[in-house]
Amino acid sequence: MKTAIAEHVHDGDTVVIEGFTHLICFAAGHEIIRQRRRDLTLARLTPDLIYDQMIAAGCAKKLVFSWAGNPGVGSLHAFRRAVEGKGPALEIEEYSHFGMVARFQAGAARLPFWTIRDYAGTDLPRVNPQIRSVTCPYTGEALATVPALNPDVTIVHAQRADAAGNTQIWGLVGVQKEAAFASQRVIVVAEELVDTAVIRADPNRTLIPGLVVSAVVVEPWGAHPSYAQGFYDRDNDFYVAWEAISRDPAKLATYLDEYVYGLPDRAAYLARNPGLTRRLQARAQVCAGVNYGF
Amino acid sequence: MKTAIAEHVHDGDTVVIEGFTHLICFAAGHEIIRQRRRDLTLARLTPDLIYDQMIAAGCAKKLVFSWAGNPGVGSLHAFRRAVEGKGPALEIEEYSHFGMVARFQAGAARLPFWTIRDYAGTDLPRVNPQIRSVTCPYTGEALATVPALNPDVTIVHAQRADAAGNTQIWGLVGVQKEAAFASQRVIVVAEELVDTAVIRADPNRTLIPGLVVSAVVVEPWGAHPSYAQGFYDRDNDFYVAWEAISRDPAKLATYLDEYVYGLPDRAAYLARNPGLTRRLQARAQVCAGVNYGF
Amino acid sequence: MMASVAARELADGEVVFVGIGLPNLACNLARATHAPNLVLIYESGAVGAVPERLPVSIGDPALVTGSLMVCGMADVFQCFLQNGRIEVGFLGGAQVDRWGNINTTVIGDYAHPKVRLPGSGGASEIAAHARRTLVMAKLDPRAFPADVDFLTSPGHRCRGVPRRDLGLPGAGPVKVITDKAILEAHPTSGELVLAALYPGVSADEVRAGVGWPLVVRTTLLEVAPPSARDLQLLRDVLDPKKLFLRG
Amino acid sequence: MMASVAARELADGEVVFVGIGLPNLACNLARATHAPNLVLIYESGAVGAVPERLPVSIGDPALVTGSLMVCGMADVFQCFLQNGRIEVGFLGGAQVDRWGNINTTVIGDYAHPKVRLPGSGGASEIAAHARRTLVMAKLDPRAFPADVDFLTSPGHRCRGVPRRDLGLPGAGPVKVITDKAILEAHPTSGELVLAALYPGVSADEVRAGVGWPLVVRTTLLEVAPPSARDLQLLRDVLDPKKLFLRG
Repeated sequence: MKTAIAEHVHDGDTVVIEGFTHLICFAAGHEIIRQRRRDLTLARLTPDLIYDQMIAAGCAKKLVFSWAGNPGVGSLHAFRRAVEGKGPALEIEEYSHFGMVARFQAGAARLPFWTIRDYAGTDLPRVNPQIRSVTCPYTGEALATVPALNPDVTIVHAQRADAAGNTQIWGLVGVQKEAAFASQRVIVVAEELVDTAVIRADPNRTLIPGLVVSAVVVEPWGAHPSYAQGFYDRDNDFYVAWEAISRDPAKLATYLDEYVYGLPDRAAYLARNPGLTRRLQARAQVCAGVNYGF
Repeated sequence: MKTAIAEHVHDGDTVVIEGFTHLICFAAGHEIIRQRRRDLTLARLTPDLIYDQMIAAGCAKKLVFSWAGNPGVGSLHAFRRAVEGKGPALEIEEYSHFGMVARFQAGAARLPFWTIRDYAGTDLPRVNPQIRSVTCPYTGEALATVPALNPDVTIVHAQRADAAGNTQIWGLVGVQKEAAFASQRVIVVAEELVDTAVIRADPNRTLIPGLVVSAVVVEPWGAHPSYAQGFYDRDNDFYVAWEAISRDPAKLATYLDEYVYGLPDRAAYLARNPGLTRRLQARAQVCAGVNYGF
Repeated sequence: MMASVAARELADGEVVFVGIGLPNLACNLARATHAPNLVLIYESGAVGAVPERLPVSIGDPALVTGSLMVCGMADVFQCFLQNGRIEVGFLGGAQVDRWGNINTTVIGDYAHPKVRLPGSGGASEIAAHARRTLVMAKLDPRAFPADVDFLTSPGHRCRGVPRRDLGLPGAGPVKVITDKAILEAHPTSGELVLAALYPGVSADEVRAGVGWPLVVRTTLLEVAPPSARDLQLLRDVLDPKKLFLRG
Repeated sequence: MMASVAARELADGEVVFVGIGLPNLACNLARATHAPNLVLIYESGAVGAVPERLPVSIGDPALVTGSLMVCGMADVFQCFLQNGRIEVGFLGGAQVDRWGNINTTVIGDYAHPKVRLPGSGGASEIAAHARRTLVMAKLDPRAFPADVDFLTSPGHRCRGVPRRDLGLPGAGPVKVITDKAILEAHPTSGELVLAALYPGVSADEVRAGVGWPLVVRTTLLEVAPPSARDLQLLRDVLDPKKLFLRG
């Protein structure tokens, strides 16, 4: 992880750590904080706790997002302090989920924009000049457009990948495929490194091909407190706890000291959280395979 | 099959039987021929033998396509006779594969058009006025557009589906998902009817949800001479044989009499082709399952 | 009470775009009672979910396990929502105004907000594309201003422009389910009017919770209280930990 | 011979968009010899295919079994091809003209064709987006006219407009591999010129197979014949049934 972040994430980059609730790579975010990257443009649909931590750690110059809350719990207070003028400044560029998804689709297709039927009547285009419109060459109607998002680096957490970066994900897949294809560089962080034969045995399961991947990191439990279907559950208790931690800048600083700066890597993080793996370990519910013969 | 076609395929409809080489539903095409549907607009990327047969049988008023040949063998002669003025007239509307895929994407997203970087320098826009262009609201460059394709009915052949039409496909998936979502009505023809529990055991495998499906037909070997991964191989010998059959209108008429009009259903078709199932039966090469537990 | 009232709005077999919290409770109550074939779709990509536990987030693993389909978010928004396959969408927010517009973005000025809220998420497209939407919010004059500070999700009249002139495919918020009453959109003006009261609630109490002169329907209905069965299901089965039920 | 010559054009590890027939043979020959890590992508959606039999069609089940990834065709064209991930694309056609434009649509007039050909398929987008393309066709004045009857796939100059003015991302057809010689695009004009001859072939024989006054490079190279290994692989292993090899 150290080398992958050092090589592929640079100051000033546009960085995407995707994953919708599922497979959010906290391990990569923590390493970026440890390596003290600065002036990053952080983009993802839901900044979630990981970007709140990176904002608090001073990594972010700008945030591009569509929903900035702590799902089912409350606020991302480091983000709120910045935007409400009670903390270090943070530029924001805001869309809806569909708008962000469409930006990644355009990026993945290497088109300059994507067309969606959205934003009519809302105030969002008034505060975001990047939301524009095109006229349909067939019906003459006006439709909304969003610009392509092509990150410098996208980090995708996955259940398994081979050494070449051929990556398989199941459960919620969010916009990881689009973000990876849209990106200049891609880091895949896998729960499990598997032989290519495992990938080739079920090719329809492959979400991201190795030919777009720059680096593969094997990091078990690397998504905690997010989750990995079939590996471990979401740590909802920590998400609840974050409300109190992030509300108090001092508490937040202490958290970063103890769980990020103060630790060398994810293995140490797990050691620092005794009982975690036992508490969240997934039970087995394995599906049947399908026949690829002919 | 009889009822599904009778209820959902009407004279004058735009009909899509999709499947790229894989899972082309010949059983449905034959039933449409038997029920003597007329004035259909047939749309598919590759008309393949099934549309050549439907053209020869007089079902088609118009063909919308992107590659009209017999893959690796030669021509679709009924199609060629019509277009070369040596047979009953047939309107054509022609795109490239990307153009047809994009038309289904626009249809599935219920947008009036789709944008692609294509056709610059080619003669296709000169002969197809439906290929137009938009100006990017960000870069100012001109990009090609194709109009949405929203069929009246789309027929998708699948390895398995439940009674509600929740459909799982593996191997080549072509544009079936987009065609189904773009369509007013959808008929799913499955090799195997499975309990919903089988679908729910591996939800990432589901390509088409039951909520867009109008009818489910169970028709083993319904794709022959096309194939179904894990069930039976492509009948390449028949594709080769079609060259001689379709080249001679008399031979083609005889084929339709013996294998379509002269037979009540697919079961009779299989009986009429002794040794077929033994020759093409797929060998078992089953992949491992994945864990959906948490 | 709100969850139980919302559940009654769902017909069996309908396709519902579900949010977290009370809407999720309402949907699961409906599934457990009169609408066993309700199809729950979450913006996270879970289709036909049958959560065995109350999901804390819309991306909960329990929504995936045993669902009918899991798809990418591009499909959720393009093929389901924009395609018009969603019959009912649930919305809530910090502010709901006279026209059913919703604000989940900022209180105060966008550039210098008093309170920064999460933002749209999928709400603006649900408000635009779901065939109809149901809004759930507790009455409070600050929560029900005459006009929202920021218009995140379009209702029946947006900054003076009638919904029909905005080319929005869906019918918009047909009902606003509060903790004291149900407001409905006036068929022509689109203004929210008082349509039904919860047992023991007066029209004045509702007026006091709304930041504009609330029009009251001439024939005011009384909302039936939750059945014993509903309450038992909600308290003992669906939300035993009282994650979302309060009182 | 053509397959063997084409195979030499492929570097190990390159991402190749493969068509059926000779291009497929060339790719599998390259994989069996100097380019074991060639990534074969078929427009049908098979990525990193390792066909255990010679595929008769680009949708052959053998391309799926054991491949690295199977994706929908929307991904093939948007995320791989239009995205610029394809390094080499193979093309062929009934007509290849002086500028490397290809016709696979009609011989004669489009509305009243003498011969109706299959059409573009994915060829026009491969010609536009692959970083470079290799064209394979047998010499014949009818197959190599000065200008194609119908321009299906753009080369270096389309109806008078230079490729660079068309905004086409790829470099276009860098080499045309025939049964007698290799033609290459002139670096500035984009016109196909004679670059290399097969053993025992004269420039005049090649001129006779081309429908325009063919320019011949001053330094004309001779193409090395296929190695014994190549011939043995092609005849005994890759195409034992002679499906695509003729002579």
